[in-house]
Amino acid sequence: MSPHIVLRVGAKVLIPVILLFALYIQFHGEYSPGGGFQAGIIFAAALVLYTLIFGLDAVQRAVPPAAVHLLSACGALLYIGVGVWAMFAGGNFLEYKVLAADPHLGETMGIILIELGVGITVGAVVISLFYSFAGRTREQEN
Amino acid sequence: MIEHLPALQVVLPLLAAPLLLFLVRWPSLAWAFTTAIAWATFLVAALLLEQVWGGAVISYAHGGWEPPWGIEYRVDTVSAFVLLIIAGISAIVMPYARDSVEREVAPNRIAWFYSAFLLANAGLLGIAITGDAFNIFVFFEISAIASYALIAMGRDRRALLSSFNYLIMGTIGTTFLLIGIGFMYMMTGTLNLADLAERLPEVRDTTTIRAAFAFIAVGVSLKLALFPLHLWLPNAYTYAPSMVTVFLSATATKVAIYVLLRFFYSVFGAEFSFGELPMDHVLMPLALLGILLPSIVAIFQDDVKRMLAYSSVAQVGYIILGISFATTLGLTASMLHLFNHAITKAALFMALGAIVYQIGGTQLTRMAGIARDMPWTMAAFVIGGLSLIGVPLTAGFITKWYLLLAALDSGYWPIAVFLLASSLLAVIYIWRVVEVAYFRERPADAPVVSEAPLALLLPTWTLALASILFGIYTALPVGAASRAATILMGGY
Amino acid sequence: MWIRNLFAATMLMGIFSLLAASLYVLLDAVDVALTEAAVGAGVSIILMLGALVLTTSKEKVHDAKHNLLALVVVLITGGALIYGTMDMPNFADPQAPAHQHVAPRYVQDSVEEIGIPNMVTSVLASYRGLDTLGEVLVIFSAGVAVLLLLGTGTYRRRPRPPRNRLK
Amino acid sequence: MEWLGLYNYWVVVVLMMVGFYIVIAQGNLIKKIVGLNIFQTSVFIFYISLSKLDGGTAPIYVEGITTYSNPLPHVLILTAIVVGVALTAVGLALAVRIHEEYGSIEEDEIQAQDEEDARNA
Repeated sequence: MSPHIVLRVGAKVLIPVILLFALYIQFHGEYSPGGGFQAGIIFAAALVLYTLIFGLDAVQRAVPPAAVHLLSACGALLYIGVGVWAMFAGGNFLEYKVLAADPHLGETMGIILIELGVGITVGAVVISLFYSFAGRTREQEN
Repeated sequence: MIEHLPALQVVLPLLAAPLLLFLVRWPSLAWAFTTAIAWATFLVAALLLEQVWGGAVISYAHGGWEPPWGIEYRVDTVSAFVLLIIAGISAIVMPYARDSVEREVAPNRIAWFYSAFLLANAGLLGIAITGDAFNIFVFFEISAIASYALIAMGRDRRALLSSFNYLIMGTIGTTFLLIGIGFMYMMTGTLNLADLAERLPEVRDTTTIRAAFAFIAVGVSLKLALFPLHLWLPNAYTYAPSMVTVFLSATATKVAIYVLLRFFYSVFGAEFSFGELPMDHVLMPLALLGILLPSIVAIFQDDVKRMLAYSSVAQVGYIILGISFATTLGLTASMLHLFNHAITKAALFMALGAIVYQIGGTQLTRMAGIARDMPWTMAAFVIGGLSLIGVPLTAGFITKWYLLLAALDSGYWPIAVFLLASSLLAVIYIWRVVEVAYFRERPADAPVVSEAPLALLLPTWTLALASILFGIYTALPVGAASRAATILMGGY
Repeated sequence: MWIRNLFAATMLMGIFSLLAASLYVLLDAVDVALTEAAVGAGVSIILMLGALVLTTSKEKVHDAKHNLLALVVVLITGGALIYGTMDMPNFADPQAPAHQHVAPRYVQDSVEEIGIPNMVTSVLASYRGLDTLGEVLVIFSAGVAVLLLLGTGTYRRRPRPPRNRLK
Repeated sequence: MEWLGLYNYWVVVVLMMVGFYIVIAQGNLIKKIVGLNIFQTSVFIFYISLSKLDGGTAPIYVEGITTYSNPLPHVLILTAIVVGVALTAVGLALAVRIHEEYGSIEEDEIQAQDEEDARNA
């Protein structure tokens, strides 16, 4: 545990802002640069920062590795799921137009959903990569 | 659902791979699920081949965006044939995998292992089915990343370094491919293969297109282990887990060859590749050297798995030789060898996997007299070996026969002699194994072993019998191969 | 290349990425710049540092025996690339074929067809949605691969077997 | 003037070759990965520079602007960057495991150990 009060308070102020920023990047990607991929990475960066200051155990208690792995699968499944949904709705794979009565609405909905899938998978995988590498370090030290 | 078959071909394994992460606690359930998916994929591939058998071309526009704006899946006889090989091998290898993987991989990693296997499988299928140049790159990387992990799961620590070397070589290969695709895009403004084929003739006299051709040729050659760019292959195949060796040896290099064929014949066109650029004069010496030298190296190997890995490099040489004739007959021989070699090599590696399962290794010294303890396994190995050599009534003979015809047809009679001579090299290395396994005494201190379990023997024998069956009943492979060759010669 | 300290090499790699990212901004590729900054200067560097902690940060001094062959290969490749650039259209030429065939539809019609102002997002998610699915699965397979290689990173509860073997 | 229009590609080629040289000439596994990263990033710069248009702006629709840079290469490179980081992660994980097994990340030292194993076997 780090005794540096400035770092700890600073991080506590900073991390919610980073998470908010990640959400902004995620859902504003249609209008400005950004999207699921960048948001996922920023989200993961917030957790990495948390780890650096509060330690790996604290983070893994909050976000257990097993959950992260399942999340990474869920993101990919969401993406493929939207594609399959479009198939059942009468279109081709990943044809978002058919998801709603209005093609524009369908496209927008599809894009938001798959971007969400991208964001979840990327964020979860980056966290999982970080866990794997950081966990090895700890094992070696023991 | 029939119109969605092309998408399902790739989406099925892609969908199953993340789902396996939910089955980490139940390894046998993970295995059963993967097997079901592999067989479903095989069924889809068979249906696709049936649909395009008469020469039809299925085009499937992802997202409903017509090509070249969207990404297109494009199935003709060539790709359906390759799809059938990949899906067929992965369907047969799955029943075999259960025992073999249980012995070689830690139980808490089995679900991840199968997930990586399905990703590799889906990646290869995706390469074979897609009609978009950049999509080939993306799916190359999916299958590559999954295979690096699969190879590194070998129990020997040398598996790690061989996987790392494969990663470096493979990435250089795909980056070259990326450069080539970029150059082509720059000159034509499109990424769709069929569209490229249409627009390339306008600009084909530019240096940029020639450079693009060179980069794609070298990049893909790295992936397909064309001599002398094969250095990553022997180690990777030797140290990988048995099931991975079976799968990759039968599929990974084959798909890379398919990509090479697509670019040489369909996209650039035979006239450009072999007429304006002297690709036949580049490929033929490489193919001949690639048959000769690895075969000789194989004779001096003491590890049978490694011996067969070198033999795989030599077999790639045969396929490239067929391509370098640039005739329909030569291409038929190549396509045929894609199929026959996949079956033969998979049978051989499966037999070796059964030996690894029982005695833990495939060094010749450890295999002395093994045929007495494991008669069925070794008998399957001998059948596979005969097919590898090209003895009549085996699948291997059919390809050698067509290669011979193609060589004579093009007037290269010295190559016909060379083919016979190179088969003798195969006789020598296979005989070395047979001699040790059948005619040496089992060492007194060797552990007593029994025959491999039925779950390993059945798939091995299925493939061994298949390599005899397709040596006698040739309608399916020869029919598909000659149709595929005609389509390739005809351009897109 | 000549730096023996791998930490310094990693940092230089990060700086290279950041420079590349600012170049992308100059070339109008804002989405790519954002990603390159996040990935090249963020994720890659974190992973590199993690790997360096687990391995070693000092490189052994080598003699330069294989470098001649490498140099020849690199020069041939570079020569081929330069040869390839000879017939390329000029930089930023609006008449270049790359901007003529497929791309105009993305630029002119995507807003109308999809209803989203960011064309990169439209192309990424809709026109070429399959590539992006591929991208998600690439990163997913990297996750699975690292799990297979390094494990989950949680404590192993049971005592590890090697200790018993020593007795 | 015509030749000057290509100079930026030549700069990219030089960068690519630096990265490529590091990959094949270096014996250190981590440095190979650094080289691979530089090689790939240079290819990305090439793609992005071919998407630039004279007088174009970033491809986000704004009323009144008609010239945009070509968005397609941007999309391709977004995908390629992700592929690159995935490869980096797997390569580094392999390097870590190799270090655990061999105690070294120098190619020649590892090969020496393997040869010694082969002699002892």
